[in-house]
Amino acid sequence: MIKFEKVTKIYSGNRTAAVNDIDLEVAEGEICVLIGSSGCGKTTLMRMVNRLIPITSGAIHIDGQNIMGMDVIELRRSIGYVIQQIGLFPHMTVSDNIATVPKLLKWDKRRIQARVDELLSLVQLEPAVFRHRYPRELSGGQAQRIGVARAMATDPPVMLMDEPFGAIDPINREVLQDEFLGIQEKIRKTIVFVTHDIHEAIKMGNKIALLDAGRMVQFGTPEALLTTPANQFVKDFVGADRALKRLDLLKVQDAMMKNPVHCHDSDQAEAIFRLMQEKGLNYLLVCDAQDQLLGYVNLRDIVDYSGSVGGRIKPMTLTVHPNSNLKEALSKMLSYDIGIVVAVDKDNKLVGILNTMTLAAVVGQTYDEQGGRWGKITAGGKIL
Amino acid sequence: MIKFEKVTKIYSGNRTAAVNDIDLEVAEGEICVLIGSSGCGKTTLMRMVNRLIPITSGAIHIDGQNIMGMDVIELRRSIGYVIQQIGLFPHMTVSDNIATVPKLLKWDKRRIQARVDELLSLVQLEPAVFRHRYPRELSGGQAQRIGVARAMATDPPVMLMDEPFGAIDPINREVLQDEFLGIQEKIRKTIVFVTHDIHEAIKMGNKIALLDAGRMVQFGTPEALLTTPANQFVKDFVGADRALKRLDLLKVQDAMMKNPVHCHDSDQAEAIFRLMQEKGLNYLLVCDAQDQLLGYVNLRDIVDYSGSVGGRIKPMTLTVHPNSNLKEALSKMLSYDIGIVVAVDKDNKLVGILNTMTLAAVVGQTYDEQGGRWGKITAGGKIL
Amino acid sequence: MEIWQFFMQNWHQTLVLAWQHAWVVSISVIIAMATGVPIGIWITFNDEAAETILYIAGIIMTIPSIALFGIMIPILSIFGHGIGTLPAVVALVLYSQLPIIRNTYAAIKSVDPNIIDAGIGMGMTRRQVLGKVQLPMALSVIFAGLRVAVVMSIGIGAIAAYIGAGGLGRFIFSGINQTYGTMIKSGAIAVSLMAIAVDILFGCIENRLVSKGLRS
Amino acid sequence: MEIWQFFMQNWHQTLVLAWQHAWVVSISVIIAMATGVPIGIWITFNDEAAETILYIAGIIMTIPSIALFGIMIPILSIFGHGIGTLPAVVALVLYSQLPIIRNTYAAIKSVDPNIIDAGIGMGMTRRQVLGKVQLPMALSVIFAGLRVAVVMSIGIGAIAAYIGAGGLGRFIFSGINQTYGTMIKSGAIAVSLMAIAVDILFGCIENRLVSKGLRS
Amino acid sequence: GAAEKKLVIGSKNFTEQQILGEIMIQLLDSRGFKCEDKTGLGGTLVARKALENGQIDMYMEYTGTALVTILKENVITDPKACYDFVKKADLERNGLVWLPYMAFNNTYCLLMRREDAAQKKIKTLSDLSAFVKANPAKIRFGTNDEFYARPDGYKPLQKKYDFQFPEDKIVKMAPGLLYKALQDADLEVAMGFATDGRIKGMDLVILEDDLNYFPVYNPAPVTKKEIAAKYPELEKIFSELSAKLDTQTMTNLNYAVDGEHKPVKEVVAGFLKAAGLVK
Ligand SMILES: Nc1ncnc2c1ncn2[C@@H]1O[C@H](COP(=O)(O)OP(=O)(O)OP(=O)(O)O)[C@@H](O)[C@H]1O
Ligand SMILES: Nc1ncnc2c1ncn2[C@@H]1O[C@H](COP(=O)(O)OP(=O)(O)OP(=O)(O)O)[C@@H](O)[C@H]1O
Ligand SMILES: [Mg+2]
Ligand SMILES: [Mg+2]
Repeated sequence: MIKFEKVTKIYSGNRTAAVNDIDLEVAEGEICVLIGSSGCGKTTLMRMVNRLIPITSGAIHIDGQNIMGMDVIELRRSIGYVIQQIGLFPHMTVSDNIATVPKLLKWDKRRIQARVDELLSLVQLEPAVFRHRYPRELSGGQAQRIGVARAMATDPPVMLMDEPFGAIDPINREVLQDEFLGIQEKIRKTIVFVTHDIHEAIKMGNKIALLDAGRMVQFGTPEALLTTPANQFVKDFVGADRALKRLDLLKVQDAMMKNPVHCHDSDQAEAIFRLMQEKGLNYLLVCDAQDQLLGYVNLRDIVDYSGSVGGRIKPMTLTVHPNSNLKEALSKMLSYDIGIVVAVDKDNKLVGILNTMTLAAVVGQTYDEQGGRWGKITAGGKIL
Repeated sequence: MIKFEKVTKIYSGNRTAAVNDIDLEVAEGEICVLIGSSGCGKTTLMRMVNRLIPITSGAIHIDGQNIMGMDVIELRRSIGYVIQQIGLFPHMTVSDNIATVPKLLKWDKRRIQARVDELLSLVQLEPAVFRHRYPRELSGGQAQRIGVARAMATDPPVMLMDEPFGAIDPINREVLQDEFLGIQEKIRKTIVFVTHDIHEAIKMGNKIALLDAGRMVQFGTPEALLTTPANQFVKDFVGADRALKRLDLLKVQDAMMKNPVHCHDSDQAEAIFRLMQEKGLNYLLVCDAQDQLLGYVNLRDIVDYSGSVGGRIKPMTLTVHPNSNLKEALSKMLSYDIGIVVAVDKDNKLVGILNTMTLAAVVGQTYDEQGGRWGKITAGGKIL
Repeated sequence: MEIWQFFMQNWHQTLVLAWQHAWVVSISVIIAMATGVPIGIWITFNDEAAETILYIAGIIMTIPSIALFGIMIPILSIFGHGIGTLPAVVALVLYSQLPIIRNTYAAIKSVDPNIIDAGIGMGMTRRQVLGKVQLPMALSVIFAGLRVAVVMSIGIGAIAAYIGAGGLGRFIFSGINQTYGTMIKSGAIAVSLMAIAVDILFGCIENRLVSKGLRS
Repeated sequence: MEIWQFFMQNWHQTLVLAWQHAWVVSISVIIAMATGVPIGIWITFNDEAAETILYIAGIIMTIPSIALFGIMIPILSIFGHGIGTLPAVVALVLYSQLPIIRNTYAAIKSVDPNIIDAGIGMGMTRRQVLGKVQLPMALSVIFAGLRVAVVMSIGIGAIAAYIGAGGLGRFIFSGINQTYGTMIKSGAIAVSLMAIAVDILFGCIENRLVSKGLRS
Repeated sequence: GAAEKKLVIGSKNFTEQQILGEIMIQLLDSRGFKCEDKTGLGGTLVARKALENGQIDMYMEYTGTALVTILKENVITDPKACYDFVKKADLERNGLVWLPYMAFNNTYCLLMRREDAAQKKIKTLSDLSAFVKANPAKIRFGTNDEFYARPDGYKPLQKKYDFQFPEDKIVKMAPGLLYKALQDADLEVAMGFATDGRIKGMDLVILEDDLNYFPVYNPAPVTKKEIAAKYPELEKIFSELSAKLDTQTMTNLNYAVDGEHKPVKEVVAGFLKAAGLVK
């Protein structure tokens, strides 16, 4: 647990505080994401934790112990620090960079080598290719990943990560985030994580702290930040599309309507036709006897058709997995103009259905005390 | 215009090419965004343009002239280069850093100072505070912005920007992007722009080039990348939510249904009630005589009410500007469970209405040759 | 105390010798800087020349001053300056080259290549990269070389006495020949004081020239 | 040619003197490195000591060798080594301090603070930051100082002859006294050759020690 | 008016030479010359080269030094014969004119501490030879390189007196330091110069050259042919000086500077006055 108590930092020569009276508690085993505008004091706040810069006033405690009372070397060794400027040692190979702390701790050679290779693979770099490179022979994103690997080398219980994935492409970033979260699930480290990417903040953070000009503006779960932003600044920061961003947090299974209306391929077309007409439906999903999705039927197609609906099924490709996030579902929904998306499990069993209303029902608020239809939009509609 | 012809780069000591047989044409006055996984050769490709690294084979032409035939100093002076590693001169103040090239060109002092202040303001840094700082006294994002300002100092006709906004928070980044696009609208520079942020790529790029392992995978408009990704790699790269991303490209006015159904506050409640019942509407928008949006009426509220509907109006806050992008509109739409959002112009005049169907109509494809309703979703609906 | 007395008794001569010493050394140092630093810079462009130049500077440094004078007298006599200030200055300039050239070379070579890259990328000429980036960043190490050279020059400036250029070396050599400890010490102390004074001066210049942005 | 003849005729003495010279210089250089580098490192931690130490090293460098011997003979005579190798070594060690200390100091001070920061942030002790970060990165500039000191030592190693420690200085001083040009030149050439040889040796060591990652 | 009679006077850089240089300056100044002071040059090599190349007009060289180290001839032990030979040879070979030589002989000598010599009962070089033969390990000998290597130096001396210091007991060092080393008992025997003031000052004794081995070293002003021709009066001026500078006088002058630390100028002025050479 890292606890900041009224922490203030004023750089000599500056008139304003870089970090101003911050109270913050990062719970044991949690990831606390720091976000905020450029220059708001995120790096400064971090660097006070491992005593790279002195605190002007206030105190920081780790696991209840004031950091000023701890042995500074041990303090820093117990903290993995990913530097914003990357800061690889230019005179050391990639392998030596990663092995820096293990070597300080006098791990034996084989263990070090194994760990280096493991970490290189973790950050998606081929050990055989990169082990003996020097930093100047790396691309920006590769160097950044080596920086992350170096900080993780000894699996320190606390990590300070200053924009660790900032220079990495989306695919690799997602892989790294997932790997990292995977590790975090097993070894619960206490992590302070800076990012400028709200999606990353939402994905990685158990808590998010939003700073502005050295002060804490809001501290809470990603959910809280998106749903109840404390003020206009927070709203601006998370973006006008914050409702959409909340979809990142949610899974299809949280929002979908379970057991949606459908028929079976063995049902008689006439009966289904009548039913659809009665309910005013133009389409209906069709499953087999095991409830596996087969497709859908179009009202038109079964007019004057006798036999089972199975003969008139059209394939349904707009499906999502109940575990996917709602963003993806929404995107699929918008990819075609039908306004729904169907959730099937890994056995292709129909498990739910989503439309925009159901999405809004999860992330949105009720606008009027009573639901109702706005009706079909009349393009170029005249005044009534 | 920058033209790459079969450009290949193999770093000495490497077995594989960092840039492999790239053909690319960045049109005059356009921004070409380079994206691709970390280490795919973006920086390498850029640095060949201003001859910071030699080309192994192939040729690069600027405005039809082979760069190898140009005076290298003039070539570089005509190109603003934002370095991925920022690379500020540590021994110079912020102001001197920005003024480097103007000083080389012997601009007079007053002009330099005015330009420095202008650029500092442009990158959202208070000149009075930052002018005399040294790079080590800046935060990561501040330093990066100085790097951008420095490259823009003499308004070079060509710019190479290597992740110029990577370390900047979303608010400032958006401001910078907009300022930059504003400038670009006036002074049409030819720009190569690297980013890892697909949103940024979509927003900034006239064209996007996606590289993988040194090779060009797809080159086209952002639209094309999102709608017709060349292969699975491109799909993965732009993300599963690429339909949503397309919303970034579109404005409300491109998608909204114009002249939606509505009534006027002076209309008689009985007539409107009848009309709504007839059309099966629960809600209806209400405008005044000048077509300014006043709010909406709920069917329930005008039952047994006589008089003009003006007396029963509820306020309508879910409005967007026709110029906002669709992402924002969708987000608003999802914020409440009513499934529509109303577009009003700056005079609060009702100009259109959006729902998910209209959105899908713009970004999505028609799933079935004939539209129709999937009907109300029945939660826990039984098999019919 | 004796030393104080010595100075009191010989204040006039002390001043004259100190002045001669300072004069010879200042000229030498200025010339040595004006040659050594550019040479050091130049050889950063030319690795082959670098070796040769550094070896030559090394060889020069190993030539005993008397031998050097023996070589120079016939040559400089052609211009009527076989003895006196000129050969002393030439000798000091030659001896100062190695520390100045080598430090300038090493300093410029060890500037962070990323920063140089930034300069080149902005369209600086080689000369501009040097003047605006490499030199300012290498300054403190170049100054280390200069300060060694200056102190060394003041020290071996005593040899000016060998060749009739006077200087505080006169006290020292006379003192040695006379086994006159006080005189030796007085000469040595005067030289040391001068060395410290000039070193402090150079420290101040260094402080003014080295950018605040480079200090940690 | 004469010189070649001289060497042929005096090969035995040449070898003996060269050996003495090399011996005195090697010991001196090793001791000078073993003292100067640590002192240079130490004063990076202590800015006040830095000034003092550097001034002292400067003063020492300005003391003429003969005067230095004059001071040392009575002191070292106490241990029965008033003359011979010991005072020669002491003198060379003392003279080498300034270039070594100053370069070590300047080199370490000019290492990029961001990189040092990375080391400190990882929990390195001061000593480890020094050994693993600062020294390796400062190495080429430190070597510049060492190489100046070594060449200088070989050059002024000739003074060992003054104090009965032999060395190639004997050729030079005898030659000077006898106005025997060939002998002077032979001595000077032998010294220069030794200086170049040792400088090349140090160049190789430097090449091996300085990380490939730092070369541009 | 008459053209100024300008002369540049040099000297080597040890005390006796400084005194001789100053004597020439003061003497010539009093006889209507205008002298420029370039005394204190760093040794025979520098002074001689400076003279040959016209950088100085005159300095005092020792006959023995010129004979042996410059002209590379064999030793002559008679002062007059030596002088005559050098004068003739230097004029013929190098165009240099030797003016009248001074009476004193600053030859080499071997020195010991007074009480040590008394204790070891050594008075002459023959005594030393005997002692060394008897106790080779008990005696250390200091010399400068020049004496050690000179054709009229240490090696022939050994031959003449038939003795040999063990090679490891021979210490070669700078002459300025020899006296100090001898005084500090780092040495038992050291070479020296007969007129050196420190012999008196440090209470040392000269071992008598009972076999007349050492060559003669009478100093004489040396100048270029052209100067000697231009100023014929020089001959007379220095012949006046010649007789006044005997070994005892020179030793005393040296002692006044080396031992009593009086300024050279003052010592010389006193001498010239006392000798009646200037008023
Ligand atoms: N000096 C060098 N020597 C050897 N290999 C190099 C060198 N510089 C870059 N590379 C390699 O070339 C490839 C392309 O590097 P480049 O810097 O162009 O990548 P990039 O696309 O800019 O990546 P990033 O997004 O991570 O900055 C990488 O695999 C890198 O490891
Ligand atoms: N050494 C320093 N001296 C003076 N001011 C400094 C120093 N370091 C940082 N600052 C200032 O303190 C403020 C906070 O800096 P900090 O580096 O903590 O910002 P940050 O939140 O990490 O920003 P970014 O996202 O841009 O990295 C900034 O305004 C910066 O200019
Ligand atoms: Mg930061
Ligand atoms: Mg890159």
